[in-house]
Amino acid sequence: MFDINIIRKDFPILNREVNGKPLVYLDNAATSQKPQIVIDSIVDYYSTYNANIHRGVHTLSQEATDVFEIARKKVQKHFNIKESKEVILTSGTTHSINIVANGYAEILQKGDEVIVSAMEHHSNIVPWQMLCERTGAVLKVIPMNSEGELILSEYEKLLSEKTKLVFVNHVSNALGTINPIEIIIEKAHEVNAAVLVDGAQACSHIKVDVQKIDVDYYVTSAHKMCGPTGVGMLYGKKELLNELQPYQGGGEMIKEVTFEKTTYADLPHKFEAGTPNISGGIAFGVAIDYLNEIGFDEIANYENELIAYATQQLLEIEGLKIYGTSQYKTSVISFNIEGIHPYDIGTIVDKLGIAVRTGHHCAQPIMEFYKIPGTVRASFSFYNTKEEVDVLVNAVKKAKMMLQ
Amino acid sequence: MFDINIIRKDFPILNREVNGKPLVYLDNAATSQKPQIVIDSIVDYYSTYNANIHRGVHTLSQEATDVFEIARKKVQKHFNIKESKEVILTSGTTHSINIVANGYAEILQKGDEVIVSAMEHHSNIVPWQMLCERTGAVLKVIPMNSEGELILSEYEKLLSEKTKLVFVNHVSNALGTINPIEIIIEKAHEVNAAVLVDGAQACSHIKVDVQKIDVDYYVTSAHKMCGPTGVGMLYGKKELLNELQPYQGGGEMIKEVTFEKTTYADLPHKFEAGTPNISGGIAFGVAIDYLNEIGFDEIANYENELIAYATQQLLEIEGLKIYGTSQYKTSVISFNIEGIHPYDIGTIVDKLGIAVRTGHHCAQPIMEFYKIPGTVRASFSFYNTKEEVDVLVNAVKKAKMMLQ
Amino acid sequence: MNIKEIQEELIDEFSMFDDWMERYEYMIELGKSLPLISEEQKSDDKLIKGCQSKVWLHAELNNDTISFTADSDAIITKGIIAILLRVFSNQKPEVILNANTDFIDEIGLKEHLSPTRANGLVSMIKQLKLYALAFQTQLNK
Amino acid sequence: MNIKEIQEELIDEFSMFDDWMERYEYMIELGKSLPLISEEQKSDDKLIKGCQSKVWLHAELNNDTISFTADSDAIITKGIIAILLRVFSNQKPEVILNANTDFIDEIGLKEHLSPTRANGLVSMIKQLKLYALAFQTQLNK
Ligand SMILES: Cc1ncc(COP(=O)(O)O)c(C=O)c1O
Ligand SMILES: Cc1ncc(COP(=O)(O)O)c(C=O)c1O
Repeated sequence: MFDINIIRKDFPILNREVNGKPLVYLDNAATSQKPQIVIDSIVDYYSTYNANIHRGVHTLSQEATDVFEIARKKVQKHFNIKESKEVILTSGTTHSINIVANGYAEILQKGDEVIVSAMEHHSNIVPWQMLCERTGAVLKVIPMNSEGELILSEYEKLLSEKTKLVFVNHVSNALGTINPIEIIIEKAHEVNAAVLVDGAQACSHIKVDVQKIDVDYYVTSAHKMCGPTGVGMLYGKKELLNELQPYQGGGEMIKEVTFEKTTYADLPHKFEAGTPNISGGIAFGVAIDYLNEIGFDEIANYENELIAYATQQLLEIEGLKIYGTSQYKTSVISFNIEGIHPYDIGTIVDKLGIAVRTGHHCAQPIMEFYKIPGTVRASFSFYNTKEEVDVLVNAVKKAKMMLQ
Repeated sequence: MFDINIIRKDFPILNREVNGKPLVYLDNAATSQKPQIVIDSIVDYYSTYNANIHRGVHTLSQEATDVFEIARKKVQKHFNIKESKEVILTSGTTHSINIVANGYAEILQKGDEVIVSAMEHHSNIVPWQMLCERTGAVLKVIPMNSEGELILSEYEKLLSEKTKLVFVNHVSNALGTINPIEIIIEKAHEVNAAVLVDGAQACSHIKVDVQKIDVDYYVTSAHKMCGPTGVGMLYGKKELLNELQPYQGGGEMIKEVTFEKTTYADLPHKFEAGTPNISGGIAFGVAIDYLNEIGFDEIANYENELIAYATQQLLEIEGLKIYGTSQYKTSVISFNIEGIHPYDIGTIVDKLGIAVRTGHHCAQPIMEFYKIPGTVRASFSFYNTKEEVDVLVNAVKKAKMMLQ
Repeated sequence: MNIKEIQEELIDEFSMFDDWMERYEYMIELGKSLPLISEEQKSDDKLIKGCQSKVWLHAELNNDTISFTADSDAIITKGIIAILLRVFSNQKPEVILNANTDFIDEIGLKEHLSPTRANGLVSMIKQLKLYALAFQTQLNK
Repeated sequence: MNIKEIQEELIDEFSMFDDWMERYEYMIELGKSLPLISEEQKSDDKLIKGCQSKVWLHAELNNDTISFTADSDAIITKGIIAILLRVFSNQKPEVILNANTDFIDEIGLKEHLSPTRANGLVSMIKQLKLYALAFQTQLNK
């Protein structure tokens, strides 16, 4: 059963005060907090079986390797990935996307087209711009409407024989929109384009079945899923990953090295050069277990109620406008109050113990679309409460009073 | 004062048993163990001020940013780096080297030459091979002698107007040799070539002053310096780093993003795309403090005595041959016993609680040079003891008896 | 009043407030009275980097003192600028260069002083001092 | 003896030893008696990947059973191979395919059974079974 009081006890940081007030952490889209069990797994690793992994004959190395590879299997299972070698453990979403973008440098031809959505995080824009510069491929943009939804009819017009890749986020970090990735994937496959879905914002709210949605690449970061910083996932279909050139050269990713010729290792190692974030990978696995123990259905139910309540309460404030009003949304509320700069609101509510994010949220094209300098973004998690929503709403009212 | 008994208490893992015997950890060249204070800093971060850094207005984000940036300053001070923006926090040595190698893709011309040493780790070979493939530059190799020392007269012959880059490790992970990097740098600068020094093996033993040795790029991993996995450093001279194209695209590393044009952020952010390993960076700073508190002179004195003793004791075993016999060495002893495969020795001594590494140590060209399948490598740290050396020597003798 | 006295005056004024809200409200008031930079001077080269809000800063030499005008699109930032300008505007370059900024801590705005803070207070101070340096060089020619 | 009986026999033999040293010494002895693969068959296509030591494995069909020969440059690995071959060699393909490998755990060599272990025991078993599958397909034609 979902008991918020028990859950909150799992997160040591929630006991903390900020500026003399109890912390109200509503910056979950930037990074999630970590339950004790995840923290403990890191301590346990460093205190009892820390060793470099793979190729080590000694017991410690064997234990660390086994636990690390079990973590890979947990990731595999969670996303219903066919084979564990299709799970590349990276240092985060950004790294994952760059591996794929670099992989296509030798595949794309001048004049090929790649499609991005209008509501991407910079991490899912810049690597592709760099790729286009390197290859002469052309970047096309799926436009969005004022609700913050992709216009699928326009997307279909962009698709053609020339399209080689489509990359789109599953959930927008700046708007909260859940994109219709199944349709996007289906349409892309009709012209034989591969699709990369950036799941950084989705994975703490939605359990993804990569085989069911038939996505070609799916990427995410552990730190947004109750896991540690510095680790993430790249899922890719085996046949596709095998075709990509490696991104980083180094230890682990080779079969044989001579100065004349080097051959690369098989998946997943081909993309895992160097000593990985071992403690991070292990703790990522623990975080996934933790979330599944709570249950993604329970999480979604609880969060949806919370966000509905918060939306309703916030909209009662005069002059407050929410950006991202699709009916398909997760736990992000991005807003502004007329005549007030988001930075000012963020500063005042922080004084009241509330952590929200302000600014462009690494999604400048969205801000340009709405012609605003940024927004205040409150992003919710399953460990937040209605009482916290009330604290936020009161704080925003107070800020409005002070600032107008 | 250097008191080994007090120091050993700092490392919780040293209490552990392996196969019923007290752990004797002699795989320090693969990764070091972590003192409690480093582990605590990770716990403290996740339990009290975990937040995504940079651009966050709220208190938690501000605290995390401050501590992360203080860690950068600690790295800066430790290596005597001129400006903190010359410190790029990466996910490890391998990542650091790849940033530089990729950076030169737009700079090198066909026919330019780059020089590598014969005793590099794969991480300092493969990225350059990939670069040469991309640019048409030519890879030259500084040969070594049978003691495991680079032949400097040959190096000088390789240098010419065509030489653009030289990359060499400070200490060889497979042999322990300390390379004469000052001379290598000086000679390279005479032909205006830049030098990258791979300090992964050196930094836990030697305190490096990058300005004094006038190195152009210096890289290392935290996990070999009592710090956590998944974080490392790239130092580069500002003027040089400014010329390199960015490696990863994403959040943090941009100034402005539109779909038409993206401009990159200033150093260090240009090379730090995405959410970094925040806890890792912070703990790296703590590890550096810890090492400095013990003192690098004290560490070197103690370790040198230890390795001299171990060398002498091991050489008393008949048929045992040490690879890497330069007088300039740190805490690595690579050896074989005539007629016995290193894997067999590693397996037997593991049964006796001893962690050594066996195999090619990610340095296949060295194994090819000596025409051996690999070595047994015992690598020492300041928390090892003479008693542990005795345990190792006895175990090797026992293994020899069983295996011959 | 010399620069030290202005700082003391500010510390005095802010010491009357019991809590952060009153302090911020006063700062916001000060922001509203900021001597505004003219619209045509709000060009990109007057923009200070490293701020989440936009900050324009303009400087002019009047005889041997520098007068600053500035603006921001965020009101709290404007308040901070107003405080800075009250201290630094109409001072001689060398006075500006030698001034320290401990008073910001003393008036209870320490949280804005972190070099990593997105409001760019530290960048602003740096920029003020850069102007002072430039004009000093010019005067000494 | 059928494959189950051979496994029982091995478990019996190893159960006589009190500690790992005796077990390893016996395994090394077994390794020395390994029916060696001929030198010309130690080609790269006979090499099993994923081992720190080199392992060559060769298979031949004799009537309806498969006989394996093998070698390694490491003696402990040879011992493991010897044990495997005693169980798997001269068996019918379907017997090999259906055999489980729990006996390795029971004779006290569990530590070698991890899929990530650099000795490649798991790769070896996989390769044995691949051969069995190939020959089975051939026989069924
Ligand atoms: C000399 C040397 N270079 C590079 C590396 C690679 O370091 P990492 O695996 O931390 O990226 C190592 C680590 O084994 C090393 O010893
Ligand atoms: C939608 C989206 N994509 C990508 C990223 C980048 O993730 P990371 O910074 O962990 O690499 C984020 C994180 O802010 C995100 O929200």
